[in-house]
Amino acid sequence: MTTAEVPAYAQLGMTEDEYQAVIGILGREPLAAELAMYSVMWSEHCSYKSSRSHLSCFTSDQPWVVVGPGENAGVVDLGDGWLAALRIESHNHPSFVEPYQGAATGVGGILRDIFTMGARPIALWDPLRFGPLDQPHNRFLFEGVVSGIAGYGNAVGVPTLGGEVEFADRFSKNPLVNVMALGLLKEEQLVLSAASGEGNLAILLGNATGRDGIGGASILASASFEEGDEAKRPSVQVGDPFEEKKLIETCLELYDKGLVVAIQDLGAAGISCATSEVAGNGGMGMDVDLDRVHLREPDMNPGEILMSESQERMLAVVTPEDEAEVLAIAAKWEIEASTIGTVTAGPDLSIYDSGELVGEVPAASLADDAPRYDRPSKRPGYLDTAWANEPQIPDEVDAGEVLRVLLDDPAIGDRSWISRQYDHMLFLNTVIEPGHDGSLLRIKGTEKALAVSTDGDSLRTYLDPRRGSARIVYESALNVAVTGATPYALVDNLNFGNPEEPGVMWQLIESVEGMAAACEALNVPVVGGNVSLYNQTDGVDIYPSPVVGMLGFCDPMPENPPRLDRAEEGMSIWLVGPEPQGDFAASAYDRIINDRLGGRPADADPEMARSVIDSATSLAFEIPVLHDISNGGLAVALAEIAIRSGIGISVTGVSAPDLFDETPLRIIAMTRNTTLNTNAHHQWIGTVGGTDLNFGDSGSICVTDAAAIWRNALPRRMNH
Amino acid sequence: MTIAVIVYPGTNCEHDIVHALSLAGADTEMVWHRDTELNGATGIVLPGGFAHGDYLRTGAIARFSPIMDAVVDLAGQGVPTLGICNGFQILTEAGLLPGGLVANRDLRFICETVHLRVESTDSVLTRAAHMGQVLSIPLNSYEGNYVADDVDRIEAEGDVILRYSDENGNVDHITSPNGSTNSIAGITNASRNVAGLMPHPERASEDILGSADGMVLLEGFVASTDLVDA
Amino acid sequence: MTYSFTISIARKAGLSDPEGTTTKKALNDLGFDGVTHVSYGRTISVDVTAATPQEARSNIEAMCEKLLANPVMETYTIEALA
Amino acid sequence: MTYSFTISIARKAGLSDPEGTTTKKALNDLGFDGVTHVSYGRTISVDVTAATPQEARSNIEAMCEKLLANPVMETYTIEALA
Ligand SMILES: Nc1ncnc2c1ncn2[C@@H]1O[C@H](COP(=O)(O)OP(=O)(O)O)[C@@H](O)[C@H]1O
Ligand SMILES: [Mg+2]
Repeated sequence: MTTAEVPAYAQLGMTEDEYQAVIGILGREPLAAELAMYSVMWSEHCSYKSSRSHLSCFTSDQPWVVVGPGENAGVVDLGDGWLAALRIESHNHPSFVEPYQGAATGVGGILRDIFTMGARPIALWDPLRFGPLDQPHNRFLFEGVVSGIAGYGNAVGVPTLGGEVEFADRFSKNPLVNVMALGLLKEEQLVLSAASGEGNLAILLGNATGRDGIGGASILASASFEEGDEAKRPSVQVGDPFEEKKLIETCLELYDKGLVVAIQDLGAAGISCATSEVAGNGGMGMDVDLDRVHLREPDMNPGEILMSESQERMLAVVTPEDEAEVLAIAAKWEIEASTIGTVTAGPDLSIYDSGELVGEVPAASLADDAPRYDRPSKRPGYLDTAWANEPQIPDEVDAGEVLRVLLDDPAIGDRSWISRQYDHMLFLNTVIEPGHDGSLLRIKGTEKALAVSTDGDSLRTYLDPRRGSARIVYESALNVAVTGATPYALVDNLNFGNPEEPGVMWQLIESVEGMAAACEALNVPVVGGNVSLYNQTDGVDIYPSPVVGMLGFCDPMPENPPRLDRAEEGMSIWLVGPEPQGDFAASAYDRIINDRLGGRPADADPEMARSVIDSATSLAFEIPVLHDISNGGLAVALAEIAIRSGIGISVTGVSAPDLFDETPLRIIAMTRNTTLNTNAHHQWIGTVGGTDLNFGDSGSICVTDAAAIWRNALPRRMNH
Repeated sequence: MTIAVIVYPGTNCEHDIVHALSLAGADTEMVWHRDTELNGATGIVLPGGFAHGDYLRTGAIARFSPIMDAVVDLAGQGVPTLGICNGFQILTEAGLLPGGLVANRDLRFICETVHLRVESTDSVLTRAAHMGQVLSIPLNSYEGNYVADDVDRIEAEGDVILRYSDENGNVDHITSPNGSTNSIAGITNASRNVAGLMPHPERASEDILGSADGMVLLEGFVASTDLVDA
Repeated sequence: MTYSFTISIARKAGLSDPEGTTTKKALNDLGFDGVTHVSYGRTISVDVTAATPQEARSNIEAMCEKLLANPVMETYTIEALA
Repeated sequence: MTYSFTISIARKAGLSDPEGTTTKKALNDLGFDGVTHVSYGRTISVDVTAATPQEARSNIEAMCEKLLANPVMETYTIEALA
């Protein structure tokens, strides 16, 4: 079919029914600019049309939730007037097209979500997924994404405190680049995105509008990729962290002086999305004059101006009396600003270009009337085969030999090849830096601290989306608990394949329900999230990859929080949590040593989860070393401590298979004395000392050898 | 007695250095780069960050900020002047310190705690440290690789104040983290009142941050500002 | 025989060029009011040994495609030096 | 009248050129064994309005001296475009 035969709405990715719905709303055929607006605002990326009905099982009614899902970021109360804002986002497809700029603009976008709320962004985390590093293109993507995050995050002046990374074949043509951001604010600085006050003005702040990423939201984020799609490349957006830095300072000064009625960042669908959202959220309308938009390229048409996704722009609603002061503050920080609109009683968003009305639509309809789909779901056929294909673990294993292989895995080995490229110290808040479990940040001037962990486990969620998803919630909770924090709020990022396939919808629904149940069990509110669907290339869906970002909170912070490098001669080693259950499905042992994937992951018991997590939080105030057991089981967790502390460890009475078992909800604790003060189930397993990691009859490895392998896992693959 | 902390668009370590200088007992005042006066400043700090986005060359555009006439003027009068990281780059661009900074050897950003050996105590920055002392201080830069076309003169005149080393103070040029010529991490000018270094002493200002070794440098600097008549 | 080439790499038209924009502003601030546009590019000079000039050039073309230029954002031209 | 110039800036000989060194190594690793030397440069294209071509060029020279190149580390050449 030639383009001429394809109707305009279809070229923009709309279905016939959606087009009819637009006609129903307007009572006429849409003008070109109007059609462009609906097509982007009703895209999967902006409207969550496939997932929205399933997200309602998340709850966020805990009393410390100040702003739940729906705004740009979730906000929770930390007491004494302090609030924290958090949010997670994906930039998967743009990062595949152009890894450096895709990842960089992803960082820029998430930061705007945070300072839109009135908060100063204080930290970032980067959950990543790529194809195996033995393929050059995967190395190219990985290198590009990491340097893009570094290039933007470091220059914009927000430290990146951690993240996670997985490598698996299904991500080769569809890497996942998620970013989580955290902000801090005082109560009185909180701003929302609902415009009010007829006659108030809308001011566009920041970068000039150019032809960046027009249609990017609908094309890149809402449709599957095919081989050859690289031709769509002109829609690459170039990030400018310097502009963003100035924009952050401008906005924070505006909030400080109380000059902002409402504010919204410009993301997907640019001006059309931002103006309709601020107006629609406040039940108002807006007159927008496109002639006043500062442009990078003079000859842009109205549709292009409305749809442009140029980075580093914000839309602030201010009173006419404050306009001059707002413009002066922007000028002081050396950013451009233009007054492009006026708030009206509504309900229409009316767009003018050269004095002519080029679009007039009910503002709220772009968001509220977006279609919702209850797409069919069906348990996929692969599960029965996979579950039947149980891991076979020999009774006799040489743990030293197994460790040599596991420690060399790029997702188990030292990830400081990544975190060394990120400024992770700016603001002097970082108490636990990347390379431990959760990150821990102090809040200067208070006793309080925040902990964060991001976690995903795509192979386990593939084998059982419900159990796997619950387990990542518990794992992230444990990761923050071992720093002394209590799990306090969660954001989630749902990276899935093509939702038009029933098997993918089933994975999504199971996953959401699994996460929701775990959050319920821990009384952790879900304050926000992001959905990234259509992660499918050449007909192959990615592994279902929900990712969570857990915020933990402590007040006060432990004076000397546990660290992996604090093990010393003579300390007692304890294993806290359930007995091993032979949980090898999607374990590092089965994936890496056996080179296969199968079986059904164990379920995590909510009662046990509460008990272990609570005990971790309180032990963190008393003992020097506390580490949760995850990828690679007990043996890898102990090796990490031995390597980081530069000392040997002797374990007695743990059989070889149990060393690599990945039964959830377990932690290692080390104490200077011979008792462990906890109610949770625990047992003594050994002592710190010597030069080897010694597993008795099951084998041993010298710590310096283990360290060399572990340290070299990423550099040997990436430094050529 | 106030130390002026200069803020350019894109600077991001200004709050951190203010925090650490106040731990060292100093009063500070942030000065916007468009200002032109530094009345009464007994010391000047150019903090780290990405002034003007590091576009063109690091420090190149910042060097022409309106405040720079006053900085050059006071530095010429002997007022203690310190450039950290991006501030160091600006000082070299402004000609207040010799040499320049180019991309790290492996073309990757480096954020990690490194060891520095004190090479000279004859500068406003190192006066409180002792010769050969090894300090554990974070480095955080992409363009931290020091080059100079007259490095022999710089060495001969004793302008090098800090070198990258191992934890025992051994200097090995091959293993310097970023490829710096002669492992140079910090230098001073002929009058010893202007100093610049790539690592961030303010990031090693409290034990809870992993090291407080930067304080010996900052305290020395603050002490030298105490000697200035405002 | 060694052949020398210079490869000039420019950003594709239409993409934003923050470095160019910032430098233009700096030049205007410095009093160079006449400056109306600044854009950035890079050059890579490569010496390569090959049997014939044709072989050298086709080598250089392969390097550009594979590594030196980013086809998503950049265009390039190759110049042989005498 | 607007005149266009391209300024090519190179690292002074003898100073380290990490971009060049790393790129040479990467090319060799990719199998381009014949590559014996790689060096990096930047180009800045500037459009400037002036009364005469001479004035435009002397303006460009002033920009280079003042801002665009760093004489401590770099050398530059100016080329006028037709
Ligand atoms: N992509 C990344 N970016 C930055 N830091 C990372 C990244 N991946 C892993 N890390 C850091 O490495 C450490 C170990 O990560 P991981 O093994 O995922 O921890 P856990 O198993 O406790 O969840 C963490 O501190 C984490 O923040
Ligand atoms: Mg952990």
